[in-house]
Amino acid sequence: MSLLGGGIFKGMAVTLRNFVGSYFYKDRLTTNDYSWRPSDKLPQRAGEYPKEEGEQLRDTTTVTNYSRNFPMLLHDGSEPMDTIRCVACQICERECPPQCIYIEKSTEKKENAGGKPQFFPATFDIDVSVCMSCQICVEVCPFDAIVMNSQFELSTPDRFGGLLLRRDDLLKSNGYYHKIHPEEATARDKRIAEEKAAKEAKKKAAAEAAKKMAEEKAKAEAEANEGTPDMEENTE
Amino acid sequence: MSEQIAFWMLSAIAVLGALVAVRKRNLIHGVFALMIFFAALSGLFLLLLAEFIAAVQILVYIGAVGILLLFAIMLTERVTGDDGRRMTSRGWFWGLVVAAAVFVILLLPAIQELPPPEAAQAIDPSVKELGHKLMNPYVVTLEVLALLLTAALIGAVTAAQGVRIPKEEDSSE
Amino acid sequence: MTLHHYLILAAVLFCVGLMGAFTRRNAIVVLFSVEIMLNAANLNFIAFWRYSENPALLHGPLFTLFAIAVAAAEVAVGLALVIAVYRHFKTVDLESMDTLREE
Amino acid sequence: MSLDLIRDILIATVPLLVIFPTLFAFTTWLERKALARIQNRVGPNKVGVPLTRYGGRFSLFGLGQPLADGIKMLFKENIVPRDADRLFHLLAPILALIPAMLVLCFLPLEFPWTESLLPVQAFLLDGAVIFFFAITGLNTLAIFMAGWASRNKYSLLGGMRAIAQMISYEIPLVLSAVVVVMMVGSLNAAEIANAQADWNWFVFTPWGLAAFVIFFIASLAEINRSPFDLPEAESEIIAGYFTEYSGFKFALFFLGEYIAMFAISGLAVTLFLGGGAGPGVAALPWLSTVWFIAKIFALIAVMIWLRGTLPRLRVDQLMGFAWKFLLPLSILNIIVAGFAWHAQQQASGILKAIIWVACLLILYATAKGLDQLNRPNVRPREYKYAE
Repeated sequence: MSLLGGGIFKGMAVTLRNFVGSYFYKDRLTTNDYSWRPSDKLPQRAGEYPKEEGEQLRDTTTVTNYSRNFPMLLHDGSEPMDTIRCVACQICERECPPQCIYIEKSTEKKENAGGKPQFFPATFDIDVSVCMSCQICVEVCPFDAIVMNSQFELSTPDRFGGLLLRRDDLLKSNGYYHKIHPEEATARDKRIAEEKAAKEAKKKAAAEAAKKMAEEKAKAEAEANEGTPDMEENTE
Repeated sequence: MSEQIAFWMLSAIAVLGALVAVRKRNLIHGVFALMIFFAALSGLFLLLLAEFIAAVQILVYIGAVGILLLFAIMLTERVTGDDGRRMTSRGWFWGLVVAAAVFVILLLPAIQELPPPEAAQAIDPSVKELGHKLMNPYVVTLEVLALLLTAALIGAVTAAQGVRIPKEEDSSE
Repeated sequence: MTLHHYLILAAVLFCVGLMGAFTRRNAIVVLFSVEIMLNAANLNFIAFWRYSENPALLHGPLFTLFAIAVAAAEVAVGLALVIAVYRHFKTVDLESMDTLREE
Repeated sequence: MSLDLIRDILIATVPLLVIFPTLFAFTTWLERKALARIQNRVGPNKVGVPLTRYGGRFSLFGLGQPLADGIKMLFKENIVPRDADRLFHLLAPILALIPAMLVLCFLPLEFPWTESLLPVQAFLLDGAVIFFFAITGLNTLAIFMAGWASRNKYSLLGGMRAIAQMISYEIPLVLSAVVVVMMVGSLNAAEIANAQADWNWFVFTPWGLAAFVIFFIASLAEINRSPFDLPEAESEIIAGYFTEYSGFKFALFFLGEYIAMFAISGLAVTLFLGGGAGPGVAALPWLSTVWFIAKIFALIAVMIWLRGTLPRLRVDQLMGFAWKFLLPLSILNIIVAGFAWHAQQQASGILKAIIWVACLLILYATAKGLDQLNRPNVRPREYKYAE
């Protein structure tokens, strides 16, 4: 026989403990104090953080490593458009449930990080007012070109243009990715390296196999050339 | 003086509310006009020092009857409450004539046959006295009323639940 | 304010209700009108009580109290009937419920 | 005569219209702070007293937040849906506020400056308590009006839910107040409060305690507070009846809701918690107002606490709780109170104690039995694969 309504009292005891505890144990409070300077101007576009880059990075890295907000595009080098990973295959655009991605493919090819001439996105827009942070674009991308950012300061006074992130807003370096999501970035890089190695190995093996095949073929042909008269005889 | 202002205002609101309730095409607007009428009437009861009746008027008419009417409209009409078809009934003219005739018949004694107007006596309205009256001389009436309400409740539930109508009756026009 | 004022007001309200009941086709509006008439009658009772010889008897409020209770029951049953009728005829238009009429 | 009357009425009512909206602003801040602390957050702490800079040194625990919120609400765009019924869309928030403000007059709140105005004070009305319930019921209409006028199915659903819920919970609410009315023999709010002088609060009797618990639960449902906030359930029907409201109209709804909270808590204080009674009142009469408001805030603190604790009910659980648990219990409570009160009139000392214990046992056993009867007939889930 439990006390009638005992569950409610138990729950209230838990919340009371949290309430009182939050005043005495500072480590209970999970929020960090948000450093906004009164002199900061309001950003005109989402992601334009009115702070210096260092501070901005610190701000995104103060949130936990597992925080994800909206997607960003990765590049590998110092010059974003030379080493962009995205090849404008438009898979993410098709898969996006709220259809917040808009891509225009470039007309000509250009060398990218892989050293091969590839298409690149002439336009790559994400409407963050529509995006629901589902991370499906990240799942489907075959080139590891799109990953989740954790930047949260996105407020702007402009409801329409300000919340539309352009390609150049979205491009972030791999180093930045390593800073905000170290574990995930390391795992991803490792996987990319392994895949690359496997590809290389496969290529090598394929080349060897082709060589072997060619040798065998040559040998067989030589043998065949010798044996053809017999065969002709046999068939006749 | 203040009593007169209150009377004229409340009676104007009551008559207007009743007229709108009766003539408005949109039924939901009509119900709200009806509630304004009930509220004005409750004010008139208060003016007549029948404060318990005024409270009951609000409680029963606005709180219960009005809501019930709203639900009935939502169940039977379109949600917007617009009565799209022809609003007036066939014999509307004769209806008006009869209403006017009844008005005259009601008005004549009110004006003529009563003794000259007398001032209201000072009374001490007491809910307690009303309660004692309900419990002592009128207790049988109260019990019968309770039975009636129960019967009405059961009747309403059965009527609204509906009897299973056979299929062929449904299809016949 | 005298009794006459209240009686005339009640007469006006009653006739407004009567007019509604006679001139509208919608069953629910007819129900509104009946309510208006009942309330006009209640106003009469209270007014007569207030200006009566012996208000301490509380006849007016008591009668009105019973009338309100009966009216509440009436509305409940009336609306239940309207809904039942709506189920059957798919309308609350009083003039299209004419199954008994000879064609 | 007329001018004096008008002056008296103004003196009696204007303080109510000033004090309670001010308390409303404070309560929103209190609620946000308390809920934040319950969830181990800090809550609003940036906006300071007026005229200090945003995030400045004098933030004073964020006490300026209500003011900032109010200014924001005032300047927001007022959006009316294209198909909405414009008149009703405008009237609904006003109609939501009026009854809530009106019933404040029925609380026996005596301010020092109103002592000379006894004839105009509404709580001296002979049927103050029944008027209170009658006028609180008008809130339902405003909510329905808002839901219907928005021409939005979620709003309409919210409005319908609100009507069903408020009608259901009004019955236990009134029936639990009947116990007190029976014991005092009056519907007059001032008399009820006076009857509880000298610590004779009704909450200290078994039937009074049961009635208080029922009243408190039903009042939570009546003002759409968590865990009974189904009409405005964000996760199910967006925001219910005020989905289509923005700016100042939304603020009016918000204000109306909180004023209703004060009003119903004030009635609970009047009926069960001794009104303005408390230590020191005999010496300093104005302390009774302070005590009254302090008791209201105690009840509101419990409401906030409950909001931080309990999840929202399901619709069928909500209706079942009102009709199958609270209603039978409150009817039984009336019967028990009637018999026991009569019995204890003659009894004294030990017999009285026995009656009280018996009453408590009967009420608790009935509540427990009703609880058992209402338990859904489901076995605990058996896990086949998980341990």
